[in-house]
Amino acid sequence: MEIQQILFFSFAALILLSAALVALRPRPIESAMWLILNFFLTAGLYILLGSNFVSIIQVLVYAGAIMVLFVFVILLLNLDPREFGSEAGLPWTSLVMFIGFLTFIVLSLHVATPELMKKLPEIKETGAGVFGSIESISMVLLKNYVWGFEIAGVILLLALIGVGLLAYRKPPVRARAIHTSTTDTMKDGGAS
Amino acid sequence: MNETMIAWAFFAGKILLLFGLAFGFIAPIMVWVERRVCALIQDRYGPNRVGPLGLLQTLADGIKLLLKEDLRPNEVRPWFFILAPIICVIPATMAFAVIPFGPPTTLGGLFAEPKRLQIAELNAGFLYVLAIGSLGVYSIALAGWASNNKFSVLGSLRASAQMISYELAAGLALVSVVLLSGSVDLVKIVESQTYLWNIFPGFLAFLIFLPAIFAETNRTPFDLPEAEAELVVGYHTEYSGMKFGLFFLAEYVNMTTVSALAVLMFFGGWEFLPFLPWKDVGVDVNGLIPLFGGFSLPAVIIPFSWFAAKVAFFMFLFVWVRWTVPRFRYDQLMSLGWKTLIPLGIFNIILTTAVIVFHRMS
Amino acid sequence: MMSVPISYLLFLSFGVFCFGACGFLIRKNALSLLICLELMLSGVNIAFVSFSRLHQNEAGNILYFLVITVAACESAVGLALILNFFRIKKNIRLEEANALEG
Amino acid sequence: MDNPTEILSFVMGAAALMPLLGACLWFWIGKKFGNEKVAEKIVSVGAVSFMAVSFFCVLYTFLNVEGSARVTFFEWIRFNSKSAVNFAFLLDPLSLTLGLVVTGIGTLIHLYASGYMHGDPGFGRFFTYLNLFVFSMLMLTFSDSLVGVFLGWEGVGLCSYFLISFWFSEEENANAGKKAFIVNRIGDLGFLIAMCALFKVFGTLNIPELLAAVQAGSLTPDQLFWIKIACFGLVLGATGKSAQIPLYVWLPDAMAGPTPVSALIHAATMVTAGVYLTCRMQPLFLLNLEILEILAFIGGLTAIFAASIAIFQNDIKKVLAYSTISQLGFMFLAVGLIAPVAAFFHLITHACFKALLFLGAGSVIHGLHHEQDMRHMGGIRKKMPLTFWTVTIGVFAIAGIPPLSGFVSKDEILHFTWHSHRWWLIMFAFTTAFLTSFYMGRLWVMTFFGKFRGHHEAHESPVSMTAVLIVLAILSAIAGALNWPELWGGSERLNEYLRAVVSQAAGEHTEEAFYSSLKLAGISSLVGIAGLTLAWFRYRNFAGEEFKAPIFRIFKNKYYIDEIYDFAVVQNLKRIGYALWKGVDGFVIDGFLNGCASVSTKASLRFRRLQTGMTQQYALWVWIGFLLLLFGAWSLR
Repeated sequence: MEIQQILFFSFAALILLSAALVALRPRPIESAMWLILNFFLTAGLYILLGSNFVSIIQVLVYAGAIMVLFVFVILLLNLDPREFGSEAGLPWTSLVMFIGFLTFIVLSLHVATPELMKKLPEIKETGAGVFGSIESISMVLLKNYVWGFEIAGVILLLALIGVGLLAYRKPPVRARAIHTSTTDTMKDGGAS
Repeated sequence: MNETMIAWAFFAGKILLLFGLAFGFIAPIMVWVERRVCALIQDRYGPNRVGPLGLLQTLADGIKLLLKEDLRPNEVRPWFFILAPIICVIPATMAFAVIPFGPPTTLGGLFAEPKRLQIAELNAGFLYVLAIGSLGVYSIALAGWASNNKFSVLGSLRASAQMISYELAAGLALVSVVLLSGSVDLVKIVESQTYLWNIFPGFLAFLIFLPAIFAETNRTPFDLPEAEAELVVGYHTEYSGMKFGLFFLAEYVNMTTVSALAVLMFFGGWEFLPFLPWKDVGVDVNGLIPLFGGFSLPAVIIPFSWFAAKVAFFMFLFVWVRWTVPRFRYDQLMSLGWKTLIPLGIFNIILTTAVIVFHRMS
Repeated sequence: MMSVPISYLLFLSFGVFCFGACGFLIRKNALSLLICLELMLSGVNIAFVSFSRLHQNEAGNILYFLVITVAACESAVGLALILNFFRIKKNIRLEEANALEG
Repeated sequence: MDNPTEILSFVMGAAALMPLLGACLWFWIGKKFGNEKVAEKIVSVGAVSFMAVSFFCVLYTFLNVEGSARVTFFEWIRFNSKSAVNFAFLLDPLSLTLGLVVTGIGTLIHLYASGYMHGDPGFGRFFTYLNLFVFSMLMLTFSDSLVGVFLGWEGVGLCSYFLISFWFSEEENANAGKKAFIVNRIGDLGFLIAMCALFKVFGTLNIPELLAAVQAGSLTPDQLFWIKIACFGLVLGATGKSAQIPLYVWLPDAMAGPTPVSALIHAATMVTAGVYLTCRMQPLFLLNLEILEILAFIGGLTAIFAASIAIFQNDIKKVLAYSTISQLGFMFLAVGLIAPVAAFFHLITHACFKALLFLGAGSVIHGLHHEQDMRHMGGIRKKMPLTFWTVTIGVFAIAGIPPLSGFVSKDEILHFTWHSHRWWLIMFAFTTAFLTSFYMGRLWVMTFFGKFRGHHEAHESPVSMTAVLIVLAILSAIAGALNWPELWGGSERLNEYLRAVVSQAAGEHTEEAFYSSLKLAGISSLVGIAGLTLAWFRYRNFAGEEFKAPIFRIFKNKYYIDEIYDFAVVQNLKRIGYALWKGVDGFVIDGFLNGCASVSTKASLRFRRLQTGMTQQYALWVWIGFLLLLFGAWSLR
């Protein structure tokens, strides 16, 4: 077995392990931590697959932005166990796990065919650069998928506006009063 | 020695050099520099007892931290409390991996091809630094949360919000530099500014980038997360001993990283002066410098030292600013980030793009 | 570089997806639910990137970008909703969000 | 605008659009504009001047068009690459003559109405409807396609409905409007059938092309059959709009509307649309002479039938309404006897003198403070001299006293009837002539002579009304000159003019014919004078007594036609409606719907248990569905 395969299997095992822990740990912060680890491992997997740019984006966006947001909200709420709820009962958990396992089996049956068992091809040039490099991806993205790219931008903008609307609260009266009084004092200080 | 072994030795040498410098030299020196400069600015002596000029003060401090009892308050969340300082150091160290510290060189003919003086020869180094740099926030968040202390939580909340916000500003500023250089490879970015440093066309970007890196590293005037007067010391209130030492270390390593980044992105990296690169002065980075007794050093030592000097200047700038500029208020910090730097950054990108497109067309 | 069959990568993708789905159903607080949603999307992403490699075609990588765009929006909006929910209910227990009970 | 066609299209467009514009304006102005008096002034001046503009436009066209012309405004409906319906006007003698009548009489009646409706809260609304009516009537008159005619046809019906039930706050008026509308729908069905049949045969609905195709001949029996259907439909439509047997019942009730409306719509213009249509489509009817026969018979029967009812009516407007029906019967008689020019001539003269009579009656009603019952009138000739004299001219004209216009036109119809040698029709015509002069005499005597039996003091109407009366009286007196028979030294101008469009047997110019026509004229004027005289002696000292013999009860009750219709049609329809309501709507449809509702209610009472409000349970269902799909897809491989 080559080193790449060893790496793949160890990464795969760790990804699955961390995914399981994301699903099974009761506290959100633990789930989030395991998910961050999962994302790092997935980024490693992407490097193995040759998609370097995707791998960096995985770290930059998923681990660096999205998960930070999660951790930030978890910190902000600073929940104790009473506030994030009790655990599901064993029957429900086992039912869900069973269905999950069944789904995995059926999905795997779909792809466990001889023609999908052949090895992945070697990486080659795609014209703009090596496969998976930033040049190659951006050429395709901005040539063939420019509408998708623009729509993604619009979606992000909409999400930004929506989140702003959802999260905005008028500052409570007291805080505003304090703010104005400080500025007043400052003015007074300046005058005298 | 066959070539493989040379390659491995080169690789190990790069790691040793960089991390040795970072942990064994820069951090201790910086602690000393900080205290001495502080004292200088405040018109007092500073540490001057241990060793010559108090240079060994940091060593003594380090020994003290290592030998101190590992205190763990009762109410903390145990795993995360220990995890936080560890994952504080990891990203700081990882970011170092792609920082090139000299021009690609054959080390005086040791190699047939010029080799990069960079641990991980990643061609998307700039993105990598950004990606890894954005991870530092986890340790702070975790540290605050795990301490189970109101001040700590507040501190880490502030830190998270601040770092997320200013990361955007820094990223936007750097994007315009990438546009100017036409690459995300740090070595190529430096090579693109052999004559014209990016600080000249990208001055606006630098103006955005500078406050952003101060905020990124939680340094004054943006050290809100550890504002002593308000939050005791914020997220590491509950930490002591070497766990605190790790936070401390990471801070200086981060400072080094962003300083190096600033030098690489804006100040021509290891090049000599604007419009006057080493090769025009007559320094061949692949050559050798003869020393006494038949010994010789690779000439690459000269640009490397020059690069280190530039980084050192930025580190000094950090210290200098810390002891001269007062702290921002939190809402001022946020409005500076979101209402000034980010719009300015977007405007800068549009402007840069327009200028580049116009330049290409004409 | 790596020489494993595509189906192994798909097994991995399915595994991550199913764990995410299970977590989505097992966890009782809204934050964990969102986290598990991210996990499911990540599982899908693995499949996309793998197919991209299989066909030596950047389309899969580009779909990855679109997916993370959606994931970012989804998590941002979801977290804002959770914050509002918390403001109203003072907890994030999902079983309290049952005003539409039949 | 140098091109004559362009000028024509501009002028005719203005003629049609002025009333439409007015209709849009008056409602708004009458409702919102300043105080009521100002609004009334603006509306009355505006409406009359708009109508006058419209009249002069038509007059200009009348004077400037040689023969006939077509102006196309825009393409309206395209059927296929070859045929389309244009929004176009057909300007030929027939339509221009009627157009002049419509706009001319219309202008006078607008002027009259501005006095008559003074102070009414719905002043602006009234003129809106009236102007809309004029627009529709012009569409009906000038459209060069049956679709356009139908548009106008429906438009006038709608306006008629609006105006009959103008004072809708009284249920009786509203019911009268509904009756008119519904009865007219039956006629409209005939029109629609005719349109469909004609389109089937000719593939076009443009009147000139249609008539050209008919005159080109060489039609197959199948086509002739469909043309016959179309003629039947047209006759049905005409009887509906022109209030002939069997669809006349709406017109007497239509008197519920304001008197100017009765004069304009239900005497002078709209009700003559049927006559106009049959004249316009005469070539079709010439292919089906038996239908013309039927039309003549319907006309004659309606004439005598309505006249016999009119004798026993006490409401002054009802008398005039039945008189209108009767006179329209005369016109149809003429059309049926292939004398469309005579019919059209009578149409014109009738428009003048019947408008005069209605307006005179309106003046009387106005003067007597909305008293319509002739038993409560009498002896007001001194109080209302202008009204008296003008109405006298109208009465003499309709009674056929020479040389007034009614004499000339009616005599022409009698002349044609006489020469048709159909004894039934001759009998009908002469009896009707006698009855007409009798009931008109009765009306005249009961209203203006004898003792005053009313409650309110009478007063003369304002100038805007009496002036109109005078103008109309002059017209009634001299309109006969339009078509004064050649035999008596006249020019027969109308005949010459209309001959281009419609065909009518030419009169003989022999000595014998002259004496025979003179004899006929003598008889008809004698009949008229006899009727008036009889009425004079019978009603000179009227004090409320009536004919007592039981045979007259049948006349008095209008042959029980309303009751028969009620029994035969309305009650049965109600029964069918009731059965449909209870059986189909109540049981089948409601049952089905209620069944659905109750099934879904019961089902949802069970299924709502699934709605636990727990997001994750929903997610589980989704997941299970997804799993089943996966299984299905896998097992189908």
